[in-house]
Amino acid sequence: MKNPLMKNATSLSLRIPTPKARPGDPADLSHVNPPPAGETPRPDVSASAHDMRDMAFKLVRVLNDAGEAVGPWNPALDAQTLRRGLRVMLLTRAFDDRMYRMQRQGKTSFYMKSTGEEAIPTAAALALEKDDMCFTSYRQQAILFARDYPLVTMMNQIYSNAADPNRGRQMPVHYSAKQYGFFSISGNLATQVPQAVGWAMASAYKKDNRIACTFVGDGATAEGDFHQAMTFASVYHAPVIINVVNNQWAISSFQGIAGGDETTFAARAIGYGVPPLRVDGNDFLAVYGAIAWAAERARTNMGPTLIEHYTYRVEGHSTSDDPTRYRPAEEPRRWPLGDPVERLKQHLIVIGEWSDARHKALEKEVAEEVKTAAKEAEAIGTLGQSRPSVKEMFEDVYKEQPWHLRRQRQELGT
Amino acid sequence: MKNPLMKNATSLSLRIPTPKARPGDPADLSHVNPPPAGETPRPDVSASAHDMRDMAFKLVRVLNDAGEAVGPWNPALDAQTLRRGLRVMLLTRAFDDRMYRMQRQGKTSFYMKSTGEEAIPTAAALALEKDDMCFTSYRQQAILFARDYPLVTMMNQIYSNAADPNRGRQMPVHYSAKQYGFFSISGNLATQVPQAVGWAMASAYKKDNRIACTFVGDGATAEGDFHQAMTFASVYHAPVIINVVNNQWAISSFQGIAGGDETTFAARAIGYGVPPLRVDGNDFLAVYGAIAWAAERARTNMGPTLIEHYTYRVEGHSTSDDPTRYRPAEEPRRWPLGDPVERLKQHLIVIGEWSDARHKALEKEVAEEVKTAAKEAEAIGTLGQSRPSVKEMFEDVYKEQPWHLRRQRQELGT
Amino acid sequence: MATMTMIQALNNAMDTMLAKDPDVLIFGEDVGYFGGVFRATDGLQKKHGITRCFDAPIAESGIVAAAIGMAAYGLRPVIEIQFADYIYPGYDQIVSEAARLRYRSAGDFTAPLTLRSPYGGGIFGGQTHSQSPEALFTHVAGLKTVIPSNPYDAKGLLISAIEDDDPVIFFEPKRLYSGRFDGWHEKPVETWSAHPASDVPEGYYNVPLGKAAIAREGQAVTVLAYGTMVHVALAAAEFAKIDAEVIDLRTLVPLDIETIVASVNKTGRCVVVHEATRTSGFGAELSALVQEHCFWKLEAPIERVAGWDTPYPHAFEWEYFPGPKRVAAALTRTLEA
Amino acid sequence: MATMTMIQALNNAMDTMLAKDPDVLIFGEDVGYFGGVFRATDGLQKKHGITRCFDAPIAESGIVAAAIGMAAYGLRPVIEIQFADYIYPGYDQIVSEAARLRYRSAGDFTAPLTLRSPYGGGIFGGQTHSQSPEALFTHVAGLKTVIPSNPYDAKGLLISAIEDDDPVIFFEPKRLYSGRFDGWHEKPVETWSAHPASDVPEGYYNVPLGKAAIAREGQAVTVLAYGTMVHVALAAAEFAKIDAEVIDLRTLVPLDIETIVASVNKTGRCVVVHEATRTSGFGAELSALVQEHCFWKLEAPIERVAGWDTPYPHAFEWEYFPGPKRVAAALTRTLEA
Ligand SMILES: Cc1ncc(C[n+]2csc(CCOP(=O)(O)OP(=O)(O)O)c2C)c(N)n1
Ligand SMILES: Cc1ncc(C[n+]2csc(CCOP(=O)(O)OP(=O)(O)O)c2C)c(N)n1
Ligand SMILES: [Mg+2]
Ligand SMILES: [Mg+2]
Repeated sequence: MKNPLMKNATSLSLRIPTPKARPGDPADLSHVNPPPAGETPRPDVSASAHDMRDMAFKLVRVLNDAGEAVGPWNPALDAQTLRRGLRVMLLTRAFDDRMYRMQRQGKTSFYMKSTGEEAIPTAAALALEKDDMCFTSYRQQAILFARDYPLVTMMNQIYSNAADPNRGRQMPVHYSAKQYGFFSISGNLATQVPQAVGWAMASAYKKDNRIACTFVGDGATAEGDFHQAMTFASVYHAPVIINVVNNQWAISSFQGIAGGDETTFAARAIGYGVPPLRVDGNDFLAVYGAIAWAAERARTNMGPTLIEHYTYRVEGHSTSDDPTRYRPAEEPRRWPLGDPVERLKQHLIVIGEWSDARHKALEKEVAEEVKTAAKEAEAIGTLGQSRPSVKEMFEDVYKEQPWHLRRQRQELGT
Repeated sequence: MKNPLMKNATSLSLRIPTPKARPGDPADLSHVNPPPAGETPRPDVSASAHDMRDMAFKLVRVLNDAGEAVGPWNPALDAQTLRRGLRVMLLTRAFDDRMYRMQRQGKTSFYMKSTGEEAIPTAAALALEKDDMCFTSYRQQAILFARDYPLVTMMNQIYSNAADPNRGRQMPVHYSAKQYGFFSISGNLATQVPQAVGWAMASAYKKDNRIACTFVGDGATAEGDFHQAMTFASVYHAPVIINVVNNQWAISSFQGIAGGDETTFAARAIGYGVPPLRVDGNDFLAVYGAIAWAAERARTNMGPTLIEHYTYRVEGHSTSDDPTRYRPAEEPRRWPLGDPVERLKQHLIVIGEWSDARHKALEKEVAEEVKTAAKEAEAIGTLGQSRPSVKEMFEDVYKEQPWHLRRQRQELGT
Repeated sequence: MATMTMIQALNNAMDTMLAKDPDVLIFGEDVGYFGGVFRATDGLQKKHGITRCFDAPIAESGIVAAAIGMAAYGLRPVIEIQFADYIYPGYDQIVSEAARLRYRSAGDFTAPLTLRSPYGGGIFGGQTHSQSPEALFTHVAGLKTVIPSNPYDAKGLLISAIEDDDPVIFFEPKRLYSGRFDGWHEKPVETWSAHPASDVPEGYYNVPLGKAAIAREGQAVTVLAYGTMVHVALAAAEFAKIDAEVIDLRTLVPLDIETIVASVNKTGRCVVVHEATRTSGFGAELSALVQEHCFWKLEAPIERVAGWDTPYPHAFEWEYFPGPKRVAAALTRTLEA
Repeated sequence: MATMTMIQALNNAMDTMLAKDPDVLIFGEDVGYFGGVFRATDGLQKKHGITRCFDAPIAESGIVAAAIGMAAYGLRPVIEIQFADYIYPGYDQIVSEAARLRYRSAGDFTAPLTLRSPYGGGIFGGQTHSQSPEALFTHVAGLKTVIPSNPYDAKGLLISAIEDDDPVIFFEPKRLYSGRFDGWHEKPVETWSAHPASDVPEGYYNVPLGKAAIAREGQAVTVLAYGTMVHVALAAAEFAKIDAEVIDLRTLVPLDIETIVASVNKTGRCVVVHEATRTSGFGAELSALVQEHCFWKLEAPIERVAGWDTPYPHAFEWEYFPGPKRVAAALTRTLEA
């Protein structure tokens, strides 16, 4: 059994995973082999997690290359809902584009786009109830658009201006909107995931019927918080949907650095006895179907679901990095699962509910909407031009200001 | 798809898992359904983790009820090795018994037994090379016996006496023995698991051929450290064996509180693309076979393995608790997988290499050995009767004593 | 009124709040059926139901995070960290999340949770069952830190903490759980029943956060202490026969600066006592504050008596613990300065 | 000799040590191919090979733990925590493990690792890219804490940290990475090349840990500072036209008490400056130590100028940051006291 010679026969070596292609190489996405749309079966919502293990290695897809919605995961949405989804995605994209430019113009300090990933938060928001609580990372801004949160207020936050609901205290894009079922975004990765589980436990404790829905990046799944979220969700059967947005990158690190070369992120669920779903994240209908499945499961007291959304981060991580320094410049365009906006647009056209002309008009409309909001926000002021009263720096540290903060405020002379 | 009525149709409720039986109830271990010995297949050491997923839901067993070694996992050890294993287990048990009594007599502050779990560390130590590094919890003392660490030195540690190798700084049972491939035990649960991975990465980095072997309790798998260990081991293919000792209890919490009601602990491996093994932890031969399999894999650069050892904590958590306050008093005796010592003894008798008489003699021999060591240690002194020089309190905080510690030492007058 | 030990008073505080407010719930490692390794939650699950007091996975970070989520929902979770020494895995969730949630969301979400944890040494717990990490929390804006020294305060302060709308770190001096330990470890420990603060009302009351108590009035020197060290300071004053004014801080943040300043201005001398390691301990803050506020009245250097800057060593429990003799020596030095 | 910015000097220190010692290796989030979000490890992977400088999962606790395991094996890992604000998930491994490994095993195992992390504000990073958590490490026995203020020291201290046999927390004032920022944020930042400390030898040298530097000699008042605040203190002295002696601590633990005491005994006055929140900041320890050692020589209360006790707020960067005016005001007050 134990071979005494073996010990000296091999010497170990340290393996550091690397992506298939770096700047200068041609993009290589040959490992992305999506199954045809419609192929992956849809288990009953009451299926046992154990029986669903294989779902971690499949890919839920509804929209085929021809733009048709096929297979058991098709949520069979009406055209109005589909157009609503398209609008939210376009609005998100227009908003992202404008705010990115505003940052480049020095009107704020920082911005983060969600380009290419808009289907995930959009479809999730439409599949959930409005009062379900979302615990997101910084790349699910589309949820706010889907829930009709005022654009101007988002911009005020980005500009840290006098009307900023966060009172100038958070970096741009760290929204908080309790009335819109949107939990305060943290700068610390993954912390929201176990918090969402706690919120869901509270909802169950109060015999409420609201559920929690949380999002975390592929990279951030490595944090201990992810494990604790899965453990607590599993142990207490918390009514929560845990979404891993696998957009292939974590700043400059490809998903292999988070373990994605070894198995899928959906597979993590298996280790906790939680049902896994793995979804084409650029397929609006597939995401909707998956979230609706998980939401029904959660709401009927059957506990948590882990969903991996397979997608691609088309832009840089944020305004602070240049992705062509660490990946082939054409990789985004080569992404085999296409663009979520284009795919939903095509589908609507195929079913006769949309046209290129209407699409152009909608693009114009949302650009106008963003522009109008931007004017309004900029009239209040961009970063440094307008801001809340300095004395607010000392407020909300505690509910009531203790003496030492009062004294510090006086020392500053505000 | 989305049923507007559903939302109000159900209200959630919070589920808190509970064990089948509490004090006053009859012990109920009906969920423990071990497959017959020999049934679980043995994959090739180079099998892919993906193909091995089902191993997480099986149970590697070699010793059948008749005491025969059967099936593909039988490591086919010679009688000498088997007797050595038996001796180490008996020695461990004798040591535990005596030190437990010493604590009860006030000769030290604290003690922790490993009764019922001795096969796991013992077989592991015998299946590993002597210079493989073990990162253990407080319940793998048998490794030290298996590696011929001096009993007296262990007792000196337990007594915090003048000869304590830890210089009176650690609570009892927190051994450290680098020369014996035994990493310093921490009081903080699970921290050793990612450290073991780091050690294994270093070994690979240095093109060494030593591997790391780490142990963590079922309860402690919930710590973030466990997740990080699995992630790093998976990403860097670290030559490490990660052992979860599922002894059903974490102080007063049954393993369902750590997620054990939902799936197996071995299943955690699947989410990281790490091969899982699930082993009858009370079967010396099964544990040996599994560790040898994983060691060969690690040593030949094929990376980590996660092994769940299914066993039972027969005694209280430590000298600080009384288990009959939270579980039926007869539960330990009802454990369906028996006692590891009895099972190995039976096997040795069945193969004609042992007898009741020899067993009794061995029991006496190890008791004597423990007694002799105890006398020697007690001659040096028990807790409070003897200890290192007080000035050692200020040493080893840093390699060199900085001024402030020098001054504090002076202030104390030592 | 009943006579209670500190652990009984804490148990009673939680019992009271579970009965009073359906939004209060308790969880932590071993706190459910078993009632906690120190029995703080003994009987609460049985009395109030399994969803009101239950066991948690061994995951301090998850425990804090779940409590934050619950608090954000609107509950008032009370969590137990089994030993303060094991709080660090949860440190990020406490510091980055609970402490800043109100601030970062401008009050949109808040985290009114109470984190209880036994702390301090004196039980031969070695380096991982003896720590006093309070300074790691007093440095963090947004947290309140509370440490009681007797049964009456323990109950009243814990109730205030649970009702407080901010996150409260509530450290319980485990050495005081069952008796009034005053640092004379060779002598038998005084039972709580011999002490007036063991008279604890059965029902609801509170002791406000942010208010110190004067444990002993005196003229010669001010001693600032909390937790077990209050009793050690009293024993030291008696031992050294010094007319010390012993202030029991009770709440570290927000601190009752007025009581402190009034006392030091009166005595002109100050000794700060804690069990935590000295460097960057909370005593440093107290010393800095006292000299800032009372510089012109100070007649001697402010002394700090604290745990040594080493881990808490198993075999040297009483050399490490800043007992009455060390405190008495500091009092004497301060008076002679 | 070459002219280097601080980030270049740090990069050069790691380059030097990778070349000198095969047991040195570097890992952290984005440090490999990309060279780190602040480019501290730029080019090192390419030059020294992928196993010498590589990316890690986003798991600060795992990063520290792996480094501890490597250090226990015998390597000298250098890890980067992307921002000091993200160190807390790794806090348990640092405090409970790295800091105590030598002590608890009586030297059987040690943890000679270096943890580098950009810290401090001034870049509009808001509450999660601006923190100064040094006091959370100075309180922990077994850790050394180092903070450089200029390129020459940065390289020399980092080399000492890597060679040190104890775990070292090495905080890098990110605001100084590319220029000598002195707190006058409205003015253009002075390039490092204009400063003598940008003359950095290409090869191996070190600056010993535990030794402060006198950044400016003076007679009127002693200013204790480190990192960015050294330059702010210099600017403040100039602005207030006060003959301050500015001490650049460089190492916080172990502290160079001799240099501090000699200076305060000379000037009789002391101002402590840091960017971290004030309460329980390292300034409290400095203030306490100074009054313990120099009580009879002090002619005015020791002042602390520090970050306010709030999170670091995005829109109020310069009201939060303790700039030259606030420091100057404290200097003036101290002289007038
Ligand atoms: C605890 C913590 N560590 C590190 C960071 C720095 N950081 C911000 S975003 C990011 C990458 C996250 O990648 P991923 O989770 O995949 O999300 P994505 O940006 O791709 O949406 C890192 C490392 C952080 N914000 N918090
Ligand atoms: C970080 C941390 N949290 C809590 C504890 C307290 N504690 C010590 S042992 C234990 C139970 C561990 O159970 P398990 O991991 O199943 O191991 P077993 O004791 O069964 O071998 C607990 C909660 C600790 N030591 N460290
Ligand atoms: Mg990503
Ligand atoms: Mg266990």
